Amino acid sequence: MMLIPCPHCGPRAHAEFTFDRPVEAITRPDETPDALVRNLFSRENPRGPSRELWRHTYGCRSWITLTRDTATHAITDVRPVGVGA
Amino acid sequence: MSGGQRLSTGGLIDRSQTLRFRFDGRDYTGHPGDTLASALLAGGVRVFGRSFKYHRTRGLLAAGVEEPSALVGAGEGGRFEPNTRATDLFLYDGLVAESQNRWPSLALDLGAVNQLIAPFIPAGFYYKTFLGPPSLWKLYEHVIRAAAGLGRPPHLPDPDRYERRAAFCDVLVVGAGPAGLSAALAAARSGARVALVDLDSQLGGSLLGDPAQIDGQPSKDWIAGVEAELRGLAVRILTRTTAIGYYDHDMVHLAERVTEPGALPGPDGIAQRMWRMRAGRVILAQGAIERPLPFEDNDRPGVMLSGAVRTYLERFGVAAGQRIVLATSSDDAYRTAIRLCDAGVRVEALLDGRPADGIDPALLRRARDRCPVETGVAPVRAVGPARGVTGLETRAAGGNVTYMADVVAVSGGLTPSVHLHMQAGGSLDWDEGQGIFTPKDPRQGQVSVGACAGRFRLAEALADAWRAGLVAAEATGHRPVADAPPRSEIWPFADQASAFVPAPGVNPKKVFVDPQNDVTLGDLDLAWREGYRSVEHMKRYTTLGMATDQGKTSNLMGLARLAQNEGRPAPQVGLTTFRPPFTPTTLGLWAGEDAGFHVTPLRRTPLYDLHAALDPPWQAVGYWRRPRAYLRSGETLATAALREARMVRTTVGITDVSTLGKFEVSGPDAAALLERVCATSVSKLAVGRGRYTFMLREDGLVNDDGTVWRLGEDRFLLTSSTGGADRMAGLISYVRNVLYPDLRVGAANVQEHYAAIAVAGPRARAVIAAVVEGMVPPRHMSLDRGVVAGVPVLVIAASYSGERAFEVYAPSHQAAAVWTALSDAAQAQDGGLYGLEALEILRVEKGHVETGGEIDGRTSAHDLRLEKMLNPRGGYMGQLAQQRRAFADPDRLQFVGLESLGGPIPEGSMLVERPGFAVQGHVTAAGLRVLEEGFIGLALLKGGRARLGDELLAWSPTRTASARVRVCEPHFHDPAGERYRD
Amino acid sequence: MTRRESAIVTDPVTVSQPQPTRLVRVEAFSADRAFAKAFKAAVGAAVPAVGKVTDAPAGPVIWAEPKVVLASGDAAALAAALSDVAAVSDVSGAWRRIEVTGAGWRGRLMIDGLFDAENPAFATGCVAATMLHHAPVMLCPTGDEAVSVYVAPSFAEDLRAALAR
Amino acid sequence: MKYSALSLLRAGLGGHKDWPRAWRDPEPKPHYDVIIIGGGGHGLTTAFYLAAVHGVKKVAVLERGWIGGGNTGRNTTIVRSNYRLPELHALMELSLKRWEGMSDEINYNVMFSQRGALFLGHSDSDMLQLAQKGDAMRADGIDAELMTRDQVAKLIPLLDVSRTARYPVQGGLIQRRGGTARHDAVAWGYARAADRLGVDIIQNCEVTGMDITGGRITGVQTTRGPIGADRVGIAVAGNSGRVAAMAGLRLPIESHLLQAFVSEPVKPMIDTVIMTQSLHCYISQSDKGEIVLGGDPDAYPTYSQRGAPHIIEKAAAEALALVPALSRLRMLRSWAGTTDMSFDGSPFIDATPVEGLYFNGGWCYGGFKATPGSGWLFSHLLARGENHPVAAPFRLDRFETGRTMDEPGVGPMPQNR
Repeated sequence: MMLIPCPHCGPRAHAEFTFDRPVEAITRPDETPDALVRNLFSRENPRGPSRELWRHTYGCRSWITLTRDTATHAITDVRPVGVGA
Repeated sequence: MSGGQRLSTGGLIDRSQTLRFRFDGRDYTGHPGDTLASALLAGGVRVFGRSFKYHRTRGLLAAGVEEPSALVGAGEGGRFEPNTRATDLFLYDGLVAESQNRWPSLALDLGAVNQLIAPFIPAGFYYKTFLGPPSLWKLYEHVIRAAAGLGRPPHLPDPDRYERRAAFCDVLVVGAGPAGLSAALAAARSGARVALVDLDSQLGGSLLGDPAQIDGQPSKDWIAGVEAELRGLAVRILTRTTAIGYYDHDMVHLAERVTEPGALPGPDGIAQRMWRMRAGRVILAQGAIERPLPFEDNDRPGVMLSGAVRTYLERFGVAAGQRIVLATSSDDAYRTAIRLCDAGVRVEALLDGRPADGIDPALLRRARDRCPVETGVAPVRAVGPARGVTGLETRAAGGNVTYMADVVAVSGGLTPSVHLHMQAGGSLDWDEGQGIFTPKDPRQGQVSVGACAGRFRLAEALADAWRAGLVAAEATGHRPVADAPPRSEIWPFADQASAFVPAPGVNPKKVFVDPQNDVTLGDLDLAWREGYRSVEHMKRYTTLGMATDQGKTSNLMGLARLAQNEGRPAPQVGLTTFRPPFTPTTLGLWAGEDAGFHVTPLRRTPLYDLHAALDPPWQAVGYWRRPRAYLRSGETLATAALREARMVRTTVGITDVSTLGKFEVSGPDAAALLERVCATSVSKLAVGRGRYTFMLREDGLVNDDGTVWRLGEDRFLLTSSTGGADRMAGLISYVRNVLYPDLRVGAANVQEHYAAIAVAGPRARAVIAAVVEGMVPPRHMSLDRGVVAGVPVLVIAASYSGERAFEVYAPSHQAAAVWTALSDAAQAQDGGLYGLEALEILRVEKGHVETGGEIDGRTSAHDLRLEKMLNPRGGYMGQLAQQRRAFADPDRLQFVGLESLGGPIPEGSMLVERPGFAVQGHVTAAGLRVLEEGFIGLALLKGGRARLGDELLAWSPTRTASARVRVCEPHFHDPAGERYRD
Repeated sequence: MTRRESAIVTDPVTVSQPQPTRLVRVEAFSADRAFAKAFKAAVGAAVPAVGKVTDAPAGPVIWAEPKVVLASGDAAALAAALSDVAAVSDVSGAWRRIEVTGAGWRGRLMIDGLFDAENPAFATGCVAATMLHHAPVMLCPTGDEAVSVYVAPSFAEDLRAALAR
Repeated sequence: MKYSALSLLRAGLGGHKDWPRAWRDPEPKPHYDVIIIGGGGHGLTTAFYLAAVHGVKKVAVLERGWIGGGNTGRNTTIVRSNYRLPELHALMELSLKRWEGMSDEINYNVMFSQRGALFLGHSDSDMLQLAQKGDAMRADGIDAELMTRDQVAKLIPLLDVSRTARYPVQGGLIQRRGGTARHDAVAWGYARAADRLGVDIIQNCEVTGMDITGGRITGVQTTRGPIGADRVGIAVAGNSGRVAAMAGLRLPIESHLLQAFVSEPVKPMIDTVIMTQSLHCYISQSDKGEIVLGGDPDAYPTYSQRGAPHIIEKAAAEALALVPALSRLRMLRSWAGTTDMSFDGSPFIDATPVEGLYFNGGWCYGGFKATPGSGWLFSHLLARGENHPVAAPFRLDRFETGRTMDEPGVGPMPQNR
């Protein structure tokens, strides 16, 4: 079970969090149709460091971005997103 | 005379107490501190079980968890545990155990006939035969399955409980042998929060079977002293606890056996406990596992590991046999020979495969003082019947010599236990001389000390472990103490040579590498000849190392054979993957508290107890439970539901809708946020008014629907379906926090703040007027606030049933009084309660789409006839994605109504021209006209919007039911909505 | 030689029935001084720091999310007082409070838990939101031998039974 | 040498000395008509059908490790075609029919056991959904039968059918032709059969780059040197993203992880494959006697092939809720595979924008049952350059057009699947 260092709550078990998407897949409603298809419906899907959007759903409910190595699960550079960022 | 016997003195057992137990129907005795293995060995038992394929007799090989052969069924009834290692069960009074995988009995097992056809059933034979159609394989399979499997399957539910517990520490030490104790002491003295776990029943590890002098005192006393000091330093000490899995970021799962297999638990009823231990640093001190030697019939009962023979002697006071011969390629066996002789047990000879000049002369002298020692001698064949070995044939320069013995103690050297290091993602070094892999790069916070790091000399292990303890304490923020590490007497002899290659002339087909799965060197050679040359192919083709011991004593010998066949060094050939659990772990323990009824949480609405008192049939909706109907005596579910539906159409009914999603959005940008989340316009809504809305997913398909209400200039209430509530909470939070963090708005999830009670029917207005003080019943799609029985309520005039209806929102902890008041008023109007079934009948007749029904995650706004409500200004989630070409395909499945031209329409059935014709759609909901005759339904039909009037067959082959139907508008009841006007 | 007692503090605890709360959700439009001033005036206690609880006359004030605080009191009054600096919603019905009292409360919260309640740093004045027996909860120690466990009403009955087991 | 009881008998008398290698270990040739990247079940069946059905002579399968080492060797061995959507019916039923002739087709016993694949229903609404799935199957010519609680109880004596269970059993939907198969045997069997038709199976040969000139593929770079080809087919499941990236392609695929675990072997106790509408666990018993269990995927992208323990805990709890007698069995081993999750849960069998380069992937966690069907369809595409009708809907551009096939209707985020 990964340990995710929440910027507000400190290190917590990843069962308290939910993965939402890679940051590249964040699509605003006002994007162009091509950008939408590119961001939402295709992925770089790297084997290695990947910038991701998670939420501390069963903790402080805040959103965070972090870099996680998809092979070793090493987690670095955790930052709050949006409100209170 | 042959077989084990209890010596009059010695062993760490409590001879003052006698424990009685049964094995295969016979009574035996033992003492506290015995394992089932040591007690049976003391009782002269030699055959413990039968092997998987050839059903050859199996004795006791080891003393620890690496035991591959002595597997028994332990306990009775719901506590019966098959495949239990006799070495991993500490004796208790009244234990009942049985041998397994034999019919009719252990002594006479018909399965042994497989040995006659052994030449025709080598590894992988089943891939080459039993060919033909699957129907033929089914017949063969029936026989194969009956023969396969080891223990008897349990068939009763488990009466005991399993607890799961989180725990945290700075330093976790796995293994409480000399190295583990030293590391734990160093870390604890330095002030770290330490946990020390060991799978044995007491601390000491290898010292229990191999006592030594440490810090000038016998190891027994040293251990007791260290344990006392550790407890004084608040170290959490867990015995009978196995570190079974090393997971991400130094989380280690520890399986604690609170009770022995089959034993009764204490008052708390807990049989085992799983610890989720999060550690800062992990010090692995798991020790090493001894390797057997390759010779013919080396699987005979009586062939045992040399360290095990020593442990049975020193720890359990049991001589494994009357006359013992030792064969070794390591110094370790010398200690066994010396201790046996000192205890008066007859040692026929100590046979060392290494040349004389490869052995320390001082060690040879010590052994030769006590028993004959020969060097350069390799074992060739175990002599003796299936019942048990009677001697060992060996080859030496002078020729073959056979030594008579009832126990052949073997040692091919020690293999460091690198399982957890590898599970953590570590890598390995290879030492060709000793034939061992040792831990290299850790990758996580683990370090290996002592024998599991390849450090077999006690003095060296103690010092190395002490340093590791200090480093771990410092790494977790504590100042390391300056004390000196524990010192032990110097016993320098710890050399070993790998002895994987059998003596010349030995028949590989008779050399057992994996005794439980009956895998021989011959099988490994066959696999290699046939091209299964990756270590993983060899393992899977021969099933080497796939038994319950997972190859703890066999994997390396198998790997060495492959390397020999390949002509490549072992590290290039590689090992198979180390996977959790380290030792097999009870499924009930994995399930923890969630077994049985608590497999998932049960969410109760605030009015649950009021419903439960009427004992309604429940409908699971996610983790919620909602009443389906309130049956009166003599009613079936169907008749009750129809009565309730008619009641709502004619008088008034109330129902609990508390599970709906509810969000209170407030602030200057509240409308702006809602117009991102909802696909309909919201900002033009007048205060006090509400309207239907729906939400799209980012891929443009409909996600959920609900209603939105303007409570104030900057305050809205948004509702969504029960099924969609959690999805909507996530979507709103994503839009608010990630996409538009700068909006001045707050979005509160008030799903559980409000209980919600729907009041529907022609007399609903009268009920509201009678019960709610301080307001006039709001007109349709309007809201107002009032008081019911002293409780402040919000009343919104929304309808799902198609009747004039209201939803009364009250704070959850005050809702019971509101329900009772409304219920009494409804009964006064000849109305009453209605449940989900009636609600479904009503909404189908009205033609409302439902999340999970028509909104099936594959339908668009246009498919569901909702496109006209889309917000013309756009900017809502999913807006762009719904412009993709396929959304305009004419043959999309579109929402329609169905009128039956005959009987009831089977719900879920396929819409076809005629049976067997192409499927053109399916029935999403089936119902009936509540106050008139006729069966109706809702459906999704290809190009449905343009096919009003078409006639089709609603066909259900699985229920052999069908109905001819005509496509129509999906609104059967009051399409114009006149009933909403007062 | 017999099995060592497992190293767990098994002191008894008493578990109360779920109690209603008077919590009000206050989401600051921006966490600036204006908000802090208005909040202190309206609630009678300072805005709690991250992971902290402050005490106000009407009851505890609990940090919940970035820019979100759960104050105790009357929702309408707070909404009026804070309308231009925060979004205020009554969530009193969305939480229940279960009191766990006794020396063993920290050990009890480790069962089927994810959070380190045995860490002495987690003491009176702290709040930790986590999962306990599969239920989302907020844990607020209120003394050396007492902790308030806030949980949504729908999970409250199962959680109380699990804690009392 | 043909495998049969007779040949086994004859070999037994000779000490099994003369069995030939099941597949050769050739050096890579400079050029092939078709290269398949990925030596799993899908790659090997594709190569076999290219040679056996389409007569393509020079075919190579390039496997970076050992054949069958990816998802082929990591799944829970379930074979069925009880899906809901028509496009998946056609695909999975084509595959199931090929399973029924597989052992004879490749003269290698894959132990395909048609013991029935049963979905349990725990409420009237579950039973309605199962009836709908069954009706959809029967309408497309696939066997499906509803079962009452008593019939289910007779089929699975150890199932908890008590009314007070958290998920009381109401009945089920069984596909009798579904069941299990020995996963390793599928890889080895097709490798042997393909090798006998001249296909080169090249292990320890990782593709490290693609040679593309003028928008057309001419070959690949590998750890054993460059190899030319007229057409290249990608069938690497969880590594689809990384291999496609070598050709500059971004795929609608995210690599996730699914765990599975087995118990110690016991005598027969479960004779059919158990799945359930309301829970996510699935249960069967291998011929060796191990209970094979699986549950939820780990909901985040990963190539680690190592899952989180709380997922296993949930799967064990669900399995015990259905079959309480499993409690005292012990878990012997747990592992994980890398699942190539597509964004509607359906696979891709299609050409790519690079001429001569074709892609087969996106099988999520349901690829094993589709192994022979996937090979049949992908070989058709590789041999003829245009898709088989059954494979036509599984286009790479379906997310641009919107013609998605989302069976559970959960939308584009793979972790919700």
